[in-house]
Formats: sequence, structure tokens, C-alpha cells
Amino acid sequence: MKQIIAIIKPFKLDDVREALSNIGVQGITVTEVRGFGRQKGHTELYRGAEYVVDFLPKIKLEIVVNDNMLEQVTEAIIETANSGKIGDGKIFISNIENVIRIRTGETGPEAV
Amino acid sequence: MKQIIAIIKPFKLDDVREALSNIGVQGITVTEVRGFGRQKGHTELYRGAEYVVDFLPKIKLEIVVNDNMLEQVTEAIIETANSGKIGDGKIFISNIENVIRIRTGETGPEAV
Amino acid sequence: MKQIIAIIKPFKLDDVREALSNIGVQGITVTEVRGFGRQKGHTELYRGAEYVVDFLPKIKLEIVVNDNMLEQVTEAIIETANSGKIGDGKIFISNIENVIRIRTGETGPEAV
Amino acid sequence: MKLKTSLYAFILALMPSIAAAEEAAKLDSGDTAWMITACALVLFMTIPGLSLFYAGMARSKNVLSIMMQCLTITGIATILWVIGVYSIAFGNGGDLNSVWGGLSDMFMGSLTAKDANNALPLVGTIPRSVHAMFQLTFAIITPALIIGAFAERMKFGAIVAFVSAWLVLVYGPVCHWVWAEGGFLYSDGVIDFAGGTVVHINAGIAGLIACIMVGKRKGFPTTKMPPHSLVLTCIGTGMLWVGWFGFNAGSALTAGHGAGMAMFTTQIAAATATITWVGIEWIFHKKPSALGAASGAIAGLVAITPACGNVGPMGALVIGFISAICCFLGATKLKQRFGYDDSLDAFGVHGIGGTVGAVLAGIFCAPALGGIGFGTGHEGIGSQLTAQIVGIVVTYAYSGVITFILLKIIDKVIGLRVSEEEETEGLDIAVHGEQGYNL
Amino acid sequence: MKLKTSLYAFILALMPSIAAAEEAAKLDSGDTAWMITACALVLFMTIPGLSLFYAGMARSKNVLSIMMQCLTITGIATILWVIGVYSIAFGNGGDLNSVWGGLSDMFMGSLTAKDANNALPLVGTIPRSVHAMFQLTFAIITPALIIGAFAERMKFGAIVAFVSAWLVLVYGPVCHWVWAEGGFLYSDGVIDFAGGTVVHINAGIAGLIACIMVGKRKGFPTTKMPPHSLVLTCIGTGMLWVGWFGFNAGSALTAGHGAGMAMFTTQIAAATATITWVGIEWIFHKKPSALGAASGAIAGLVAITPACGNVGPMGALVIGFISAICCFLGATKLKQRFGYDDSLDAFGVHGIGGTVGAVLAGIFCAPALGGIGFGTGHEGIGSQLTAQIVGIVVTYAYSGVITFILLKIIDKVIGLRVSEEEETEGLDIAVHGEQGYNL
Amino acid sequence: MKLKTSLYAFILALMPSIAAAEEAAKLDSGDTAWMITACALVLFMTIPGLSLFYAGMARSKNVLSIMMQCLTITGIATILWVIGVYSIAFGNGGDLNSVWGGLSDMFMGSLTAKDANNALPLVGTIPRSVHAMFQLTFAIITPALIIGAFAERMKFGAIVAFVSAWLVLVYGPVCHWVWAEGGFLYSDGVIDFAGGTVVHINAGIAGLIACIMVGKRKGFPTTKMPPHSLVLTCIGTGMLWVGWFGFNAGSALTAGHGAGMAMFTTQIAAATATITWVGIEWIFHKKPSALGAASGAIAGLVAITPACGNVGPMGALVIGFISAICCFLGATKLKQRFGYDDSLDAFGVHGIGGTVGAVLAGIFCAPALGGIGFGTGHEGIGSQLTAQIVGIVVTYAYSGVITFILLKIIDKVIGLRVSEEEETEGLDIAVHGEQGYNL
Ligand SMILES: Nc1ncnc2c1ncn2[C@@H]1O[C@H](COP(=O)(O)OP(=O)(O)O)[C@@H](O)[C@H]1O
Ligand SMILES: Nc1ncnc2c1ncn2[C@@H]1O[C@H](COP(=O)(O)OP(=O)(O)O)[C@@H](O)[C@H]1O
Ligand SMILES: Nc1ncnc2c1ncn2[C@@H]1O[C@H](COP(=O)(O)OP(=O)(O)O)[C@@H](O)[C@H]1O
Repeated sequence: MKQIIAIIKPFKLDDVREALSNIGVQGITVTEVRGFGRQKGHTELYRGAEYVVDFLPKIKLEIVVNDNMLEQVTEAIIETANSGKIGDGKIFISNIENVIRIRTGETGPEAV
Repeated sequence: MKQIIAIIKPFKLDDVREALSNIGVQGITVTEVRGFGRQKGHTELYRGAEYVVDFLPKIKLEIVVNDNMLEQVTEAIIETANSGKIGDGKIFISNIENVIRIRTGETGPEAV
Repeated sequence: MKQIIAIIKPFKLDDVREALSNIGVQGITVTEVRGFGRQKGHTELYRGAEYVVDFLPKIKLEIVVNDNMLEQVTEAIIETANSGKIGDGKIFISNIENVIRIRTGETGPEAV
Repeated sequence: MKLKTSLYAFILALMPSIAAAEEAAKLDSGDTAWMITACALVLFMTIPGLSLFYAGMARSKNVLSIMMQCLTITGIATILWVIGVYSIAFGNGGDLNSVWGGLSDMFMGSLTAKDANNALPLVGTIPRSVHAMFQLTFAIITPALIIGAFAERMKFGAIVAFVSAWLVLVYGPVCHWVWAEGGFLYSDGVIDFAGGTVVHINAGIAGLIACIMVGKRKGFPTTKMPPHSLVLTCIGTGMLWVGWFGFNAGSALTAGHGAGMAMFTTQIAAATATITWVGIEWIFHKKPSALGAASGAIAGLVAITPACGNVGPMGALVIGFISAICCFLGATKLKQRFGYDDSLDAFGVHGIGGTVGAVLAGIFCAPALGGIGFGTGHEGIGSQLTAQIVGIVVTYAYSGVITFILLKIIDKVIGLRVSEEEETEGLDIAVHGEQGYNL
Repeated sequence: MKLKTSLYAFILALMPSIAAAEEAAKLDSGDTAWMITACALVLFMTIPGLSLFYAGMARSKNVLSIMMQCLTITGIATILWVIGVYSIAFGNGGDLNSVWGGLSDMFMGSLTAKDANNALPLVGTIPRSVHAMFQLTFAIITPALIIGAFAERMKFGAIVAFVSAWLVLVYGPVCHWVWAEGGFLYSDGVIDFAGGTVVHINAGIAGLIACIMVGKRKGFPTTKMPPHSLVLTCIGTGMLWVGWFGFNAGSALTAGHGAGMAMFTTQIAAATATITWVGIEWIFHKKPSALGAASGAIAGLVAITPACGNVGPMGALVIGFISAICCFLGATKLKQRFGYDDSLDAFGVHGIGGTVGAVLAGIFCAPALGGIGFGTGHEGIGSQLTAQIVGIVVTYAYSGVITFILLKIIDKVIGLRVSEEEETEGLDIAVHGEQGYNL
Repeated sequence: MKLKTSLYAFILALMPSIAAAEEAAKLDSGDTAWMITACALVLFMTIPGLSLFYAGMARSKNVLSIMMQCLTITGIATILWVIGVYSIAFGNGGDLNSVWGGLSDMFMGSLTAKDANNALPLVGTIPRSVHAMFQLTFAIITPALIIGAFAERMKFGAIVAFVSAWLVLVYGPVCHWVWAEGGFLYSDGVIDFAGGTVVHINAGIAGLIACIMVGKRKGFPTTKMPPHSLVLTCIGTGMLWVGWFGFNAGSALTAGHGAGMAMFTTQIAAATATITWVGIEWIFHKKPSALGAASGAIAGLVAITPACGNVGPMGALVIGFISAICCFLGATKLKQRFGYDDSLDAFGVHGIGGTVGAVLAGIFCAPALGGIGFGTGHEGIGSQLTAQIVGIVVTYAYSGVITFILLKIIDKVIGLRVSEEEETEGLDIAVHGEQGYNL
């Protein structure tokens, strides 16, 4: 099984979720994160005190899938999260050794 | 060493933390996340505009343990986080190559 | 490629980010988390009801780097995040199988 | 109305404007100006004052349920007031006038009924409409105070039913007993300048009974339920404090010395109680808290309410001091001791503070202690205190028993509590279909 | 000024204090006390009342843009008022007095011009400065209401330009027509006690035109845009409700029976509308909501505004009931039906509520229905209703057309909308360089 | 009290009601109605107004510390006022009356002491209790303003000690000098209608000295310390603006022309300063900000305070304009230039705005510039300006020096600052044991 971590722009969340639903992804975990990357942050100015905010709001998706779904899922994300502008984000893929469904105790691929 | 990621229901956090403490887990990192899964979200209605909130509040636990603790920890989580109802969450297990304690610079199992 | 997860104290964030920038790290993803560890939390008292808050605010950094950068990055973190006091946090290193840049579709090391 | 005979005579002596007004029953624009303002201030206490004070102490998943309940109660109380509660409280009940005002003034026809000179009716020197409105704002805040006791778990429908019935069966009559000429506690010379028994004890005991009957929140007291935003609570505290000037100084019904002194004693008691509560925390917990300061302020304000127009500055200081100690114990020890879940301390602060104030009003009204004199028919602290205690006990008993009966019936018919699942999810989403924060 | 002749005679009859004052044109300290307070209450409605009410419904990335706009409008309206809008509204326009007040009182020299007896000028029984200030607070809130329609996407510069021009070209004249002696709707005997046409219809239709011209928010209506903090909205609701007493009862300009009844009818209508809206949601959606309660309250307050001093308690109840139904439909169905993006329902609540109120004022002012009588020159519901509808139509047409022209011009010159990118990022950071929350 | 002799004569001439009252020393219910309301408004400025304004600019880990300090100061100031500060400020100090009011009216016996006719004492046409209460609200907000300077780092105990001593040793005397008959600045004809020197300069300079002595916050100025919730700051701004009508128009002590004009000039100056500050930001930073609008509003309100009853509308406009420029420089450049950490700009806005206002009051009071005339003993701008500058310098010097000495002593005895660790953790948890938000 694989873990797909995708960092995307917040306003793309609904599109991505829908696309993933459509191809049969059953579970996603979403976290609000702040990203530091090529895309530049903005400047805030409070009574003369200037703050450069390097970190931009991003959404992190964690999706664990069986190996056979991997490609389909990443493609779906790339398609929907892409706005062509800097800061669109990245996808990181790593290996997951085991998955357990807490409610039933099922393990492995069928627990995904 | 293994990384255990557990997605659980928020109101179970205290129970799980205590159970893990009891079996000697020394470190846990907790994140507030939103989960999309089999459990259905609710609908909000604001002046006639209906919003289906697919994402439910969940808690993500990240626990890095030495290999020998793996089973004990997952069992403790399954036991305490289980409410028997849909949406109880999942546990994902993956491999960790190294751990470093920032304060001391210790690495590997003893840093866990 | 490697994923470096670092749990640090919130007020160290700016220092660490700067240090990483300086050594050429191009991307960081930051999450506000709560940590449970050796460092003890505080007690809150509301009209006689006492709450022991075991969880302390921490910052989680996720940084994916090419293998050759690994050491440099961990060292930079250890140096800047270290305050010598309990609760300074930990670094977890694991393997990443693939990286994809959403905007361009690039994959592997060049996408990092 | 709050004019005890002796007090009345006293005020008359002080204020030529009133005295003159009484002769010719003339409208005084200054008194009216103040009383219209006082209406605004007292309504401000409930929305948004009290709703902030309470909502801040709730968990974020229930914040809107509190605000919604306060708004809804404002609506319900107003409508019921117009329909009949005003009549029950301030009408003339004929033979039964000592216990209720009857239904002869339903729909408030008396407000627009002109007299022989084709003039609209007055109460003292102000329009009857203003007096009716002022009293309405009290009828709004009293049930709103109760909701603090069963916050975070009661069915919205049950609250609506309970509050409606309670206003008719409890608030209206008790208000009549104490404040309407002919009411039996009024006749007894009970001192309750601005609502220690009618408002605070009345609401406090109803809250206590209700929170016991509705039961503890799931997880109480083991689960942590810290206030979700003491910032809101502090804002609410400021609003309540300021609005309380309308409550207390407004109860003088005129803009003169009586109102001035009532405002001043209110300020003194609130300040003293704030510092006392903070001091207690500082000494015993090492950490003086904002919630403590806020709680102290409210405790002092509650306790001075029955007494504000009848005691002097030093009496106010003592009342503030004692009320803070008692309410501190009420909100921290009593609740723990007996294990009921008065979530936001409706009883612990309002019930206890009101009781302390009603008792001390009977002591510090004594001229020897800087007060302005005893109630009708009383000539010493002993007899006045007896009257006060009768007033307190009667209110406890009546409000408590009727509350109990009402909730029993509602429980049978529609149930008092939301389901466990709804409680866990939070009332905002489960009951009202919305969320407090989408940050 | 809001003294319709018939109403005026009525008030004179009721209030000896005014009657006397008129004889000698004497300042009354009670009336003045109330009116100074009313000024504070009405300003409080805009800052912070309305800005909270609106800001809570916006998304968190735009929260400060709303608050900033309200503060800026307060500033602009004040300055323009002093320079010339006061003159346009309340000056004497000579030959053209039926349509505007002219520019003879620019810089408000009339405020400090003493009369033959070396006395400062009065309006009725209060200083002219207080009357000017009271009216200014209306000129502040009216454009502030409009911003709800195009929230979250309009350029700050365009808003500043639009509001400035609108105050001069629309608000000043319409105010003159309805409230200044000699204004053509005033002469027609149109009843608008506290601003149904001048304030709410005027702002509502301007908002509708503006939101259509500025266009929908990116993503509307498919993207979720839930209110970011209904807690703020509820706080704002309480403040608006309380402040509205200044608005409505203040429009009596004296502290007497008229003010008392206006306050009371205001309370009744607001309460009834709150409960009605909550009831509708409960029945049709199963979930009565805090936003519904808040929306109902505002709907009722808006609708009673033109009528508050002219109808009785039961009239107020009916007005509250009907307005809640109409505004509910306006905010939920109409908008969906026609697909415009009136973001915070400036038209849906204020336009519609104002219209409902203006019409019903013409009905429930009838003595047979508990009202206090018709406007000058009217002797039956039929003729009064005609006058009301003329007032409404004229305001819709004039405000709508001028708003359209102004926005066309501004669009050409500087553009109405921020860029897509700025809209996505949020106005707070993109336009104002700051963030609402750094928690 | 704020009745300069010349001003007084002027007011007497204007207001028959006062003139009459003076003859018979009669209570006026209208004046009293307004002044009770003014008390409520000014207290509202501190709780919750100022506490929101300040707390929003702090970081979220210190939000409750600010609110707690405001509540505690409200408590302390009230108690000390009753005990003796009132006497120092408004008592008769006999031989030393030019510098303090003595201790003969400790515990405020004078409030309840009846005169020969068995009447309670008045101040002008209002009860002495109302005047004492009104002045108390000023004694509350002044030290509360100071805390903005050393926010986020000072020990709670040190604040309590400092504020207590400062009220007795600085506020009481300075208030006496300027506002009590016989006070040496009063006798000098210094114009300070509502508290430019007594409140704003006094607090501003104390804040400046204090923030330098307490030292910079850890990390200042390199670490980012953005305001945690400008939403709170904007709410506070609205409340302060509205409450300021009580402050300024209340300082007329009657409800007449004087109060009306004071309210109007206050509005004009606040509006102009808002727009000016926003304009400066727009031109120089391209991004006009909500914090800028809020800061401008407060700057204008501060600057008009000493002048509001003595200048005309156009004078107010100029004062607003100039104060915004000066305070903008004070809050952005001066602080950076000299590197002190006046965290929330207590000096930058209140010190500087108060100074600007006190100076300009001496200019725009000139009848030729639309003002109402000079202070006692002055007949031209030159001599009036000299008096103003004397008033300013004396306040700077006295308040600065005593503040310095007090803090030195407190530093020795208990220390001024929390530990580094506590500062990092935040005062809310470290000192008060609670958290602002648990969302
Ligand atoms: N090496 C990395 N490790 C962790 N997160 C990264 C990394 N690179 C990028 N990110 C995340 O992806 C986001 C987008 O990256 P950015 O460089 O701004 O744009 P793009 O991906 O379009 O080149 C960043 O804000 C950050 O959250
Ligand atoms: N494949 C997955 N990848 C990532 N997160 C998942 C996955 N499946 C489930 N989750 C997380 O677990 C939570 C619970 O899953 P759900 O399907 O609702 O119930 P259950 O686990 O009881 O079947 C989800 O809300 C989501 O956060
Ligand atoms: N085994 C672990 N798994 C996950 N997170 C951990 C683990 N150990 C520590 N942490 C994280 O690191 C933080 C610091 O650890 P702590 O034990 O308090 O101090 P130190 O690392 O200095 O010994 C914790 O608050 C927690 O967030």
C-alpha cells in the first residue's frame, strides 16, 4: 500500500476531493498547513511594523491507497489541483507497511 | 523504528493518550485534521444556501516507536479508540529510518 | 529522496526556516501540532475545575530532500532548534519513493 | 414597580420633580429620557451581553446554541409579555391581587387608554409604555439567566416550552408579589430594589432544579470542558456591568438622587467583588484569572441588585466583599461537593449572589449602617431581615416546585435532553444546522 | 425631520412639555438628553453593530475589509455631511425646495448662528447641533448597509468613490424629499417615521443594482461560502437591536409618549419577526438557526422602522410577522431564483423589509387598526397607501437609476472589481495588507 | 470639574435651564438623565471598549492578560476613589488647595451629607453622586490606557502596585490642578474640556516612561508580533468612538447646547482623523488598513478631547487632520527611531494626540477661528497658548518623574517583569492560568 501526500492550494480542495471520490477513493485525511516554497508570500504592515509572511496557506491531503490505485490517484490530483501557477504544490509518495481499520480490526489492503 | 499514524475521533483522544502512556509510550504528536470517509458529514443551511460538509473533525496521532512496541501500541489504540460506529478511523504503519532527539543529538532507537 | 519530519518549539520556527533557506532548501510544509512528551504541560483552573493540559503547542516541519541533502538539513535543524531545554523536539527520517510537482508534472529528484 | 412605601416617601422628600409630578401626574422628559435609555441598557445585558458571557464559557461546538437561545427567549418573552404576562405581573388581580395581577390587561390595552384629559397613561412621571418596556427587559433576562444551568445538552424545543410556561407561571406571579402594589411580599415590606428575588434568586433556583433534572453533561466532570473563549466572556462582562446601571439605577424610575446613588453603589459592589474574587484566587491558587475577575464582577452586581437603592457606599462595599466569597464557594466548592452540573453557574452565581444580596439588603438598609431606611412596616434590622428571608424562602420554594413540575411534564411529552450523539457532535450542528466558526 | 403635520399635532396634544416649548422655542434638557443618547445609539449601530453583523457572514479572509469599509464610510459621511449633504438634506432649497435643500447651509453655519435673543438655534426642543448629529448617524448607516450587497469583491477605491457620490446625489435629496419640510414626499403626507424609504429601501435597491453590476463572487453559488463567524453576527444583531431604539424612538425627537410607543412597537415587531423566521426554519428545515433568529430580528426591525411611531402594538406584531415571511423569501428564494449575488442580503432584508414596512405603515396607522392616524392630507387607508406606494416607487426608481449611472462611470474610470487573484487571496491581505486573525 | 470661569459664563448665558438651576441649585432631571448615561458610556469605553482595542493588538497568548488588567484596574480605581482619590481630586485642600484636594472627604461622606433644606448635594444641576461617578469613570480609563505601553511582559503584581500608587500620587493631584476650582492650572485658565492633559498626556507619558523601564518584549523588533485579532480592535474602536460621546459631551455636565456641540466636534475630528490616517497609508503604503482607520479614529478622538467644548466644527476638522498626521508619525516613525517598545502605542497615540489637542485647543478656541472664547484671564491666542504649554509641560514632568520613581521602587521590591520563560509561554497561561481560546 502507498501513502500519497499532496500539498495543494486551499481553493482546489473541493475539486480534488470530488475527482478522488469519482475514481473510488474511500478515505482522505485533510490538514490545514502552511507552505514555504517558490511561491512568494505577502507583506503585512501594522502601524509601520512590516511583516513578511513567507508561509502561505496550503492544504495537505493524506491518502492511503492500494498499489494498483496509485497512478490513477496521482493523475487525478495533478489534473484537478493544477492551476498552472507557481505554488500549485507537490505530491509525495511513500510506502505503507500496514493499515488497520479501528472499528473492525481488519488489516492490510482490505482495510484501506 | 516504525511510525504509527492513527486517525481517531476527537472525543477519544484523552482515552487513547492515557492508554498509550500506560504502556510506556513517551512521545505523541497530535494534529487536528478533517477526515473524508465512509462516515457521512452533516449539512449546514445558511439563509437558504445549503452546504454539505463532507469533512468531519478527526484527530491524527503520530507515534514513532521501536519495532518491539509496534503491536502493543496498535492494540492499545484499537481498544480505546473503538466505539464500534462508522468513522472510528484507521491506523497506518510505515518504516522510519532514523530518529534524532534535537536536544541531545541522540539518534536511532534510543532517541525515540 | 527522504522525508524529514521535525517537531520543534513554535518560537524556533523563524530561525529554522532561515537556516534551511540558507542551505538551499526550497520547500517546507509546516503544521501546527500539539505534542505529548517528556516536557510537562501546564494546569488551567476555571472556577475551581482543574485541567491538566498535557499537550504542548509544537510546530511540525515536513521537508522532502534529495538524499545528498539529508545530513546538512538535519544538522541545520538540530543547531537552530536546540535550546538545550526539555521539549526541543525530534527529527524523524523516512524514505520517499517519488515526488511529483503538480504544476509541471515533473517527477523524482528534480521535482523536490 | 419598585416603590416601597417608606422608600417612596423618602424619594418624594428628596426629589421635588417627582413630588411635583405626583400632584399633577405630569410627564417628566428627563425621567423619561433616562428610562428609555435604561430599557436599551437592560436589553443590551441579554443581547449581546449575557449571550457573550455565557457563550464564551461553553465549548465552541455549542456557542451558537447559547446565542440562539438568548435571541429566542428575547422573542418569546416579548410576545408573551404583550399577550398576558404583563397583565399577570402589573395588572390588578382584584380579589386575588395579592398573588397575581389577573388577565384583565391582556394585550396591554392600558398602554393606549387615555384618561379624562385625553392624556396617555403614566407610571409616576414616565409613560406607561416606557415602564412596561423597562419591566419587559427584566422578563427577558431572567429566563435567559437560567439557560446557563443546563447549557450544552437540553433540547431546543424543551427550552422553548419550559421558558414559555415558566414566564407565565413563575415570573409573572413572583414579579407581582414583590413589585406590584398589593402583591403580598410588596405589602410585607420586602426590599428588592432591582430584582434580587424576582430575577436572580428566581432564575438561580430554577436553574439548579433544571440542571439536576436534565442531568450532567456527558463526560462531566472527568472530561475537560474549558471555556472556549474567555475573550467573549470578558466582553460580555463589560457589557453586563455597564448595562447593569440601567437595571439598577433604572429601577429608581426617575433621573435623580435615587438613580445616582443606585448607580454608585452598584459600581462599588461590583468593583469590590471583582477585587475580592481575584484576591482569593491569587492567595489560594497563585494565579488570579480573568474568569475570576469576570465572575467576581457579576457576583457583586447580582448581590447589590436588591440593595442598590437602599444602602450606602460602605454597605455596598461590604455586600460586594461578602458576595464574592459566597459565590466563589458556590461556583467552585458547592458544585463539586454535590456533583450537579450547573454548567455556567447560574445557581452558583445568581442564586447565591441574589440570596446574599437579599439578606444583606435587610441589614445595610439600616440608617445606622449608612442605609436609607427600612421597608414599609419595619423598624429594625430584625423585622426587616425576617421579611427578607420570607421573600427568599417563598421564591425558592415556589420557583423550585413549579420548575420541577414543568420539567417533569416536558420530559414526559417531548423529552428534555438531546441524544448522546447530538451532544457529542455539539448542539450547533446537530440542532441548529450551523457552526460557530469557519475560520 | 420626521414631524408629519398630523403626527405633530397629535404629539403636541400629548406632550405639554413640547407644547410649552413650542410657544417659547425653549430647549428641553430631557429631550436633549435622550437625543444625545440616541445619536450614540445610532452610531453604535454602524460601528461596531453593523460591521459585526456583516463581517461575521463574510469569509475570514474578508472580515477586515467589511470593518474597514464601515469605519471609512463613517468618516466620509461625516465629512461630506459637514461640507454640504446636511444642506442638501435639511437646508432650504428656495424654489427647488421640493426636490433639494440647496447649498446655502454648506459648512453648517446655521448650527452656530445665534438668533435675535443671542440664543443658539433649536430644532423643536433640542439644539440644532444635536438634530444635525442625529441625522448624520442615519447618513452613516445607510451607505454602510449597501456594502453588504457587494461584499468580498469590490475595489476599495471604487467603494469610496461610489459612497461619496451616492451620499451627495442620492441620500441627501431623498432625505430632503421625505423628511424636510417642503420636500415633495413630505408634502404628500408619506409616512416614514424613522427611515423605511430614506434608509432601508434606498440602501436596499442601491445594493441590488450594485451587486448585479459588480457581478457574482468567484465560485458563487457552487463554492461553499459559509459565514466565518456567526458569533460575530449574533453580537452585531444584539447591538443593532438595542441601537435601533435610538433609531426609532429617537426619531420622535423628544422623550415622551411618542418615543415610548416607538420603542415598544420596535421591540414587538423585532421579537415577532425573530420567532417567525425561527418558526419557518423549524417547520421547513427542521433546524431553527441562530442566523435565522438574527435575520428575523433585523427583518422585523427594518419593517417597523417606517411605522414605529404611527402604529399600535398589534400593528407592530402583524408587521413583524409579515416582514419575516417576506424577508425569508427574499433572502433564500428570490436570490436563488434570479441568481444575483447579494452577498449579505442587503436587498433581501433591507430592501424587502423596508418595502413591506412602508406599505404596512400605510395600513396600520389607521386608528381602526390601533394606529395613531394618517399622514397630512390623508383620511383613509386607500389614499394613504397610494402615497406610501408613490414614496416607495420614487425611491426605487431614483436610487436605482443614479446608482446604475454612478457605477457605470466608476467602472469606466477605475473599475469596480478587484482582480481574480486578489479575490481568491482575500481583500484583507490583497487590498488592506493585514489579516483578521493570527491566532 | 470642567467649568472654566469664562466657559462657565458662556454656558450660563446659553442655557436658561442652568441659569435658573444655579439660582435655586435645583436638580435637573434632563441633565441628570444625560449624565447617568454618560457614566455608562465612559465605563463602556474601558470595559469592554479599550480592553478589546488593546487585546486585539496583542498576541493571542496574552489576550486575557489585557482584559484581566482592564477589569482589575476598574476594580482598584473604584475602591481607591471611594477611599481617598476622590477627595484628593475634588476635595478642598485648604491652604494647599492649589495642589491637592486634601483628605477631608475620604470615604465620600460629602455625597450623602444633606444641606440645610435636608436636600442631598448637587454639583451644578446634577446629584453629587452622579458627578463623582462620572469622574470615577475617567479615573478608571486613564491608568487602563497606560497598560498598552508595557503590554505582554509586565508582572501582574507590579501592575497592581503601580496603578494603585499612580492613581493616588499622580491622577488625583493632576485632576485637581486642572479641574478643581482652586487648582493651579484651573486658575491659570488652562483649557482642558474633557481630559487632554489629565487623561491622555498623563497616561501617555507614564506609558512611555514605563515601557522604557520595563524594557522591550523579547524578540522586539525582529520577531513578528502581528495583532492577533484586528477584528477585536475594530470592535473596540467602535465602542470607544461611541463611548467618547459620554466622555466629551458628558464633560459639559448638562444636556444642552454645550453637550451638543461637544458631541458634534468630537464626531468631526474623529472622522477627519480616520480618513487622514487611511489616506496617508493609501498614498505611502498603497494599502489603506483597518488598523490605520482604527488608529486614526482614536487619534482624532484623543486630540479633540481637550478642545471639544471650546472649538467650532471647522476647528475640529483641522484638529482631526493634524492629530492623525502627528500620531501616525508617533506610532510608526518615532518608536522605530528611538527603539522603545511602546507595544500598543499608548504614548504614540494618547501622549502625542493629547499634546496636539491641548496645543490646538489654545488656538482654535479663538472666536476668530470659530471657537467660543479663551479661558479665564486670557484674551488672545498667545497668552492662551502659553497657558496650554505650561499645562502640558507640568503634566509631562510631574507624571513622568513620579512614574519613574514608582517603577524604580516597585522594581526593587517585587520586580517589574515576568521571567523570559513566562513571557515566551504567554501571560495568560503563565500568570493567569487560563487560555484565551480553546476553539
Ligand atoms: N521539498 C519540499 N518538502 C516539503 N514541502 C514542499 C517541498 N516543496 C514544496 N513543498 C510544498 O509545496 C508548496 C508549493 O511549492 P512551491 O515551490 O511554492 O510551488 P511549485 O510546487 O508550484 O513549484 C509549498 O508551499 C510547500 O508547502
Ligand atoms: N485511505 C485512507 N487514507 C487516508 N485517510 C483515511 C483513509 N481511509 C480512512 N481515512 C481516515 O479515517 C477516517 C475514518 O474513516 P471512515 O471510512 O469514515 O470510517 P471507518 O474507518 O470506520 O470505516 C476518515 O475520516 C479519514 O480521515
Ligand atoms: N516517539 C514520538 N513519536 C511522535 N512524536 C514524538 C515522539 N517523541 C517526541 N515526540 C514529539 O516531540 C516533542 C518533544 O518531545 P519531549 O519528549 O517533550 O522532549 P525532548 O524531545 O526534548 O525529550 C513532543 O511534544 C512530541 O510532539
